Amino acid sequence: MTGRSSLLAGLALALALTACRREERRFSEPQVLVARRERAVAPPSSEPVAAFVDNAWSVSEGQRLFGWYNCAGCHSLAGGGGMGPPLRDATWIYGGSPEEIHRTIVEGRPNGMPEFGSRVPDYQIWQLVAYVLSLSGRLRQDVEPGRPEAIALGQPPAMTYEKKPVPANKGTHP
Amino acid sequence: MTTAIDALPHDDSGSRTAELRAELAFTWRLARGLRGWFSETSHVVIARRMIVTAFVFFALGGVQALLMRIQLMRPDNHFMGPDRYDQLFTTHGSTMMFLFAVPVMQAMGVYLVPLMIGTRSVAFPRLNAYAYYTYCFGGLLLYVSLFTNTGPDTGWFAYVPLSSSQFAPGKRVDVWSQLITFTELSALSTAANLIVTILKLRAPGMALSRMPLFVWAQLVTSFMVVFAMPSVMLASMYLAMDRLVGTHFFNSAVGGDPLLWQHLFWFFGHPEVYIIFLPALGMVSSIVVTFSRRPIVGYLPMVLSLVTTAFLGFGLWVHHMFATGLPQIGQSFFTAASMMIAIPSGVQIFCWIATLARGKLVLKTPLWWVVGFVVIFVIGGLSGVMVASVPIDLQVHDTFFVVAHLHYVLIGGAVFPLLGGIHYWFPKFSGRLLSERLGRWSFAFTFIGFNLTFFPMHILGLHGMPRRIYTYRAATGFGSLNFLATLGAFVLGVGVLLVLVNVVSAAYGGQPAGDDPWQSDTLEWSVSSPPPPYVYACLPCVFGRYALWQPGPRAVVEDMDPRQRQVLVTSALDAAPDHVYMLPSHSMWPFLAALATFITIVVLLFTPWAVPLGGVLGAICLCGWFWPRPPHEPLLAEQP
Amino acid sequence: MNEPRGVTVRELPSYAFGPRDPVWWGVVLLIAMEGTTLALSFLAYFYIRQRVDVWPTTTPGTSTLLAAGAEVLVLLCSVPPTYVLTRATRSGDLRAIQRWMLIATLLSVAAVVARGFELHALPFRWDSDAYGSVVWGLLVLHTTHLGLGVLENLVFVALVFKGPVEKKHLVDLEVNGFYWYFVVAGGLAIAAVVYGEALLG
Amino acid sequence: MALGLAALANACDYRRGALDPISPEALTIDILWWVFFWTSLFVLTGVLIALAFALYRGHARGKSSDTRAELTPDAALERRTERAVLAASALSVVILVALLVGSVFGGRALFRTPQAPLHAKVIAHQWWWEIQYQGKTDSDSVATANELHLPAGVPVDLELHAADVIHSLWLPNLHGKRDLIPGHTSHLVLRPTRPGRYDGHCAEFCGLQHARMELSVTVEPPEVFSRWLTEQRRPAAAPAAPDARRGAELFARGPCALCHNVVGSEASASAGPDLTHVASRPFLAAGALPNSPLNLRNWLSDPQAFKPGAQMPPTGLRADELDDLVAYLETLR
Repeated sequence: MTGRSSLLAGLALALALTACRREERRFSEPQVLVARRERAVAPPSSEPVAAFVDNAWSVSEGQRLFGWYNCAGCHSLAGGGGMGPPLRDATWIYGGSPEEIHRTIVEGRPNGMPEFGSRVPDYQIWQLVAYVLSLSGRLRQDVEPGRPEAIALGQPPAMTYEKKPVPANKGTHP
Repeated sequence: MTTAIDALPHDDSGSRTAELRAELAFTWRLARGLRGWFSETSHVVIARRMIVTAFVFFALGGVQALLMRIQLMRPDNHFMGPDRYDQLFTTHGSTMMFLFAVPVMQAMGVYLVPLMIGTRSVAFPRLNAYAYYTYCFGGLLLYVSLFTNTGPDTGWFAYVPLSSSQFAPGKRVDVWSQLITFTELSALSTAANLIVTILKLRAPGMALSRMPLFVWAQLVTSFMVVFAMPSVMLASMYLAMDRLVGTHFFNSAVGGDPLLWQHLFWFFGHPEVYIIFLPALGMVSSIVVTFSRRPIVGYLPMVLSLVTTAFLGFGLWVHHMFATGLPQIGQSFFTAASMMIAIPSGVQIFCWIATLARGKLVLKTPLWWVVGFVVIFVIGGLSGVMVASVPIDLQVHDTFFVVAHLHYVLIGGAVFPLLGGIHYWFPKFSGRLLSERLGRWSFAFTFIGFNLTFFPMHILGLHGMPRRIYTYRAATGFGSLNFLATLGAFVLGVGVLLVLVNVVSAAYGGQPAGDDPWQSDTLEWSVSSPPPPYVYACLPCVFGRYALWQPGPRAVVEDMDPRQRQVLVTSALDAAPDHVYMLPSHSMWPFLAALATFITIVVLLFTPWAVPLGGVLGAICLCGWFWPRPPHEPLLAEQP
Repeated sequence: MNEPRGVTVRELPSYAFGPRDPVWWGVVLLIAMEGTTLALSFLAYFYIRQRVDVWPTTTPGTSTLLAAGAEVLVLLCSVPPTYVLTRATRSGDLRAIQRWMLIATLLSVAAVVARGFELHALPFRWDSDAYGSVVWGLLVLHTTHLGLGVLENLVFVALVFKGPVEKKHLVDLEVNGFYWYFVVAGGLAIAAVVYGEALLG
Repeated sequence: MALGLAALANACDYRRGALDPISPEALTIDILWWVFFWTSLFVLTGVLIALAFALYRGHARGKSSDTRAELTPDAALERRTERAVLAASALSVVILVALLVGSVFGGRALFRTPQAPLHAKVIAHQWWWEIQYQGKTDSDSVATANELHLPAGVPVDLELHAADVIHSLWLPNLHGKRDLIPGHTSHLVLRPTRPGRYDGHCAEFCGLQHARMELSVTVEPPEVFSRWLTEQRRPAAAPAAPDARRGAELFARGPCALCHNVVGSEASASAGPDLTHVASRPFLAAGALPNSPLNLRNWLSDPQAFKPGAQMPPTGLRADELDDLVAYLETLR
């Protein structure tokens, strides 16, 4: 009985921790990264990765930064590729592990991928990594971003959705 | 418990009555044990649980309000950050609307309506239990989420696109949209239950024109629920689909529109206010009549006012959207409707004041709460007329002025009458009297604290303080009035705490109340306090609007079979006896069905595959719920 | 004035059909709620439509229309058996009830199957655009009504063939038929709006 | 109590928002508001007197006679009471209709649009305001952030857009508010009359930093306004001082230029506010801090301390780098 109830309690605790971690909104550099920078030693590598890829906010921020820092310019908005390689498939030129993606962003790669390490804070790079991982469906389902606003996923729209032109003084107050 | 004097066959001997009561007590006995606790379907028990649960949520919402007031006490306060604050004000609003106000009003209806109309139960006792458990699970979901940092944070109105997956990542808004599903399921079930109860189970002779005003208010409210709540259910379904499976209902890039959300939400959201507030008006009528010792002035205008309010209530949702820039002709229409809805409320206020003036007042605590209600509610109503005007609304919309207005209307218009109602009916619920002295103190604290908290907010709003901000700069000068408001909030908190102290101490050591401590007019005071599970030993017959004040002996329904859970079905308009209806016994299935709903909805937070899962679970529950169990009723002649 | 005397209920029946029955009122209210939801979905459909230039954004193809036509046909065919069934409940003829209950249930299952084909044949997805969303929204909503109808039918089939059939179940059976009419009406309205519009352009 | 509190609030040194109108639009609303206020006060007083009277009368009767309920009250008295209720109801209808007429006419006056010679575009972002004054050519156009300059006495047409979620533009001294909704374009026409500095705020809850989304409105004489506009059109000059030069280099090569734009420099991103004339603005980060070199430095070292959740990340610059950067930004006037 005690075994079962402690199992249940443990399960509940685990669920709660999962939820907390998933939902946390971190507005600045997480402790893990601060410690790493200050001690100038790398902790077990999975530590920073987990803090970002299990967090819906990080993935969502990564999605925003993907547009803001113009990653979309080469890889397209949904990561389908263009000038740069696509990010949605399983093929990785420089390795697809989180750490390798991180290094790719920080250091840049030959033939076009610029280095961002000197311009973008490390935690934002990790957020970008989290988003890139989500593109190929490698994140937990409950932290994956949903459909972004103002962008149609699925089949491309067959037409534009402009509103009918409204005469100048009809409808809204001029 | 069974020694009370209630409506008895007037020519029967005592021994016959005792025998009858013993049989009824056996037939209607409550379920026992832990399993029994989950299978109980007695409306008295369920409604009591629901009232207690609703007040627990009220307390939680109140604590959230105090925390927010502490944060706003001074400019640039660091008591909490925006993330926490957003979760708190969203949960506060959702709790007060969905987990307190609507359920508590319905619960009062579920408890009192069968008693007032002279029947033994609600029409669908199992549905009633289901409604309670879904409501409970919904609240549980919200609060477990809040404590695991998954509290919704986009406001109780969850405007898209702020609540879309792009701007609200994670599961916070999904929790909110499924909370809606829970509370709507519960509210809709209860509304249907109350409507059928009121229309079909009234005591013989209680024609619609003889119904107590509280019952009228519950009837009208329930109809509003039936037509208003589907709107928010649809809206939250669209929102959940946009977030979960990527539909585009609100995505303006491919033909959707964020304003569609606002239309759907407010088409529910405004009637919601009246859904909360009409039952409260019913309580006020009950209290006023009893403590004035006379019939209400203008019964018919009172009823018509309720009905008019219900109709008009559906015609003014756009006044929440004046700032979105809809066409002006339409705006004028909604301004007119929003102002005209003040008329039925005004008529009722005048009728109550006239009744008080022509009555023989007994100034007990419940009546003080009604006095507080009139003062506060009139102020709230008048500021409501202000915000109905488009130009004024454009200034004060989404400012602290509106915060003040809505609290004047909802606390003044619903919580004060409700607390009055609790003071009034507590003797019936528990068999014990509340302390008059504590009652008056709690009223004084609540009344003063309330005005201290919310009146300054009118001024803050006019001077430029928007709503839903977690802090403000010192240079704005908002600090002093905010400090006053925070002070008031604590006074208000003390007032509510005193009510709690009063209730708890009375429940354990209050004076015995007897059946009818206030010499009231309605039937619930003719049964013992608290009422036995079968409520009436013999169902009463009704010959006037004020049943217990009618002179002469009381008539009852004779020869119902005490060995079966029987109620009498009467015709909808004039309550002529029609047939005898058998109620089901207690059952575990409502709880299991609610559990199945809970599981389905929690899984639905994560994957649409919950829908087929829900179908299977639902099918199992449906079979269990409706499958006949011995002893059978009369069977069809030719059986396989 | 006569002194009020008690009321005697010994002669009263233990069940009644139609508006005299509480369950009938319950189902009417259920229909009111689901009907309001459906009506609001239609309003959402027209709201979205008036904001968009070309409507529908994707015209349903032949296979879709065939599946939708089959759906409408099945729904229409299910009306007469339901009517006969409700008549049989009033007369209490168990044989007839069993027979027509079975037929009505088979037709309701067929309606679900046809709906499956219809959804499968739609040339657009729910996440294509707002038109896709609102049409799928309508159809899925109605499919839940259909599903509920089928579930109830199945429970009743089990009951009339297996269980002890009480007299009050006749009332429930009649009410169940009443709900089915609502499901059929909803299906026809959706077909008229979605495909009628598409066909007429 | 109402009056007392209002008087108290007015006595304080206080900004008075909607009650300090400086445009015909805000004045219309202000007048209408006071009409409603005095009418409401009249009604409230009436109801309170009636209530007090009822309690007094009823209480007196309750003490004097027996407490049994009276089922059939005196018919004549009853009729009189009903007539009083009817009269009160009729009076409320009359009052409400009067208020309705006033409100409708007020609304008409509010949106009677003059030809607006000046156009400006307001784009709301999470959580700042982008303002564009369009000129004849692109180089004529001016982009600024969180500050709106308006010439006194000249009608101005604000074209409103939302870049992400719904916001609402509220300039209490100048007009009511108008929502900015993605997918919708709306307009607000203003006629400011009295020069001065006024506050604006986002009024629709728009996420974490809804509280810090202020807009500074400066109404100034037309000639001052056009001088300001000419100033704003000037691209940023390359700085002369060595620290500012280092700062400019840092700005262009470091993190800043990924989001910000400074006309006349290499930085040309559009995600964050345009910083071409940042040093001339009254406050930083949409009202989070007053604009001063010290505040600017603090802000740059850790924006999240002042505006948690804002989309400006900590720059992670060294102290000397921060000094250089501030020196550069202070040249952007």
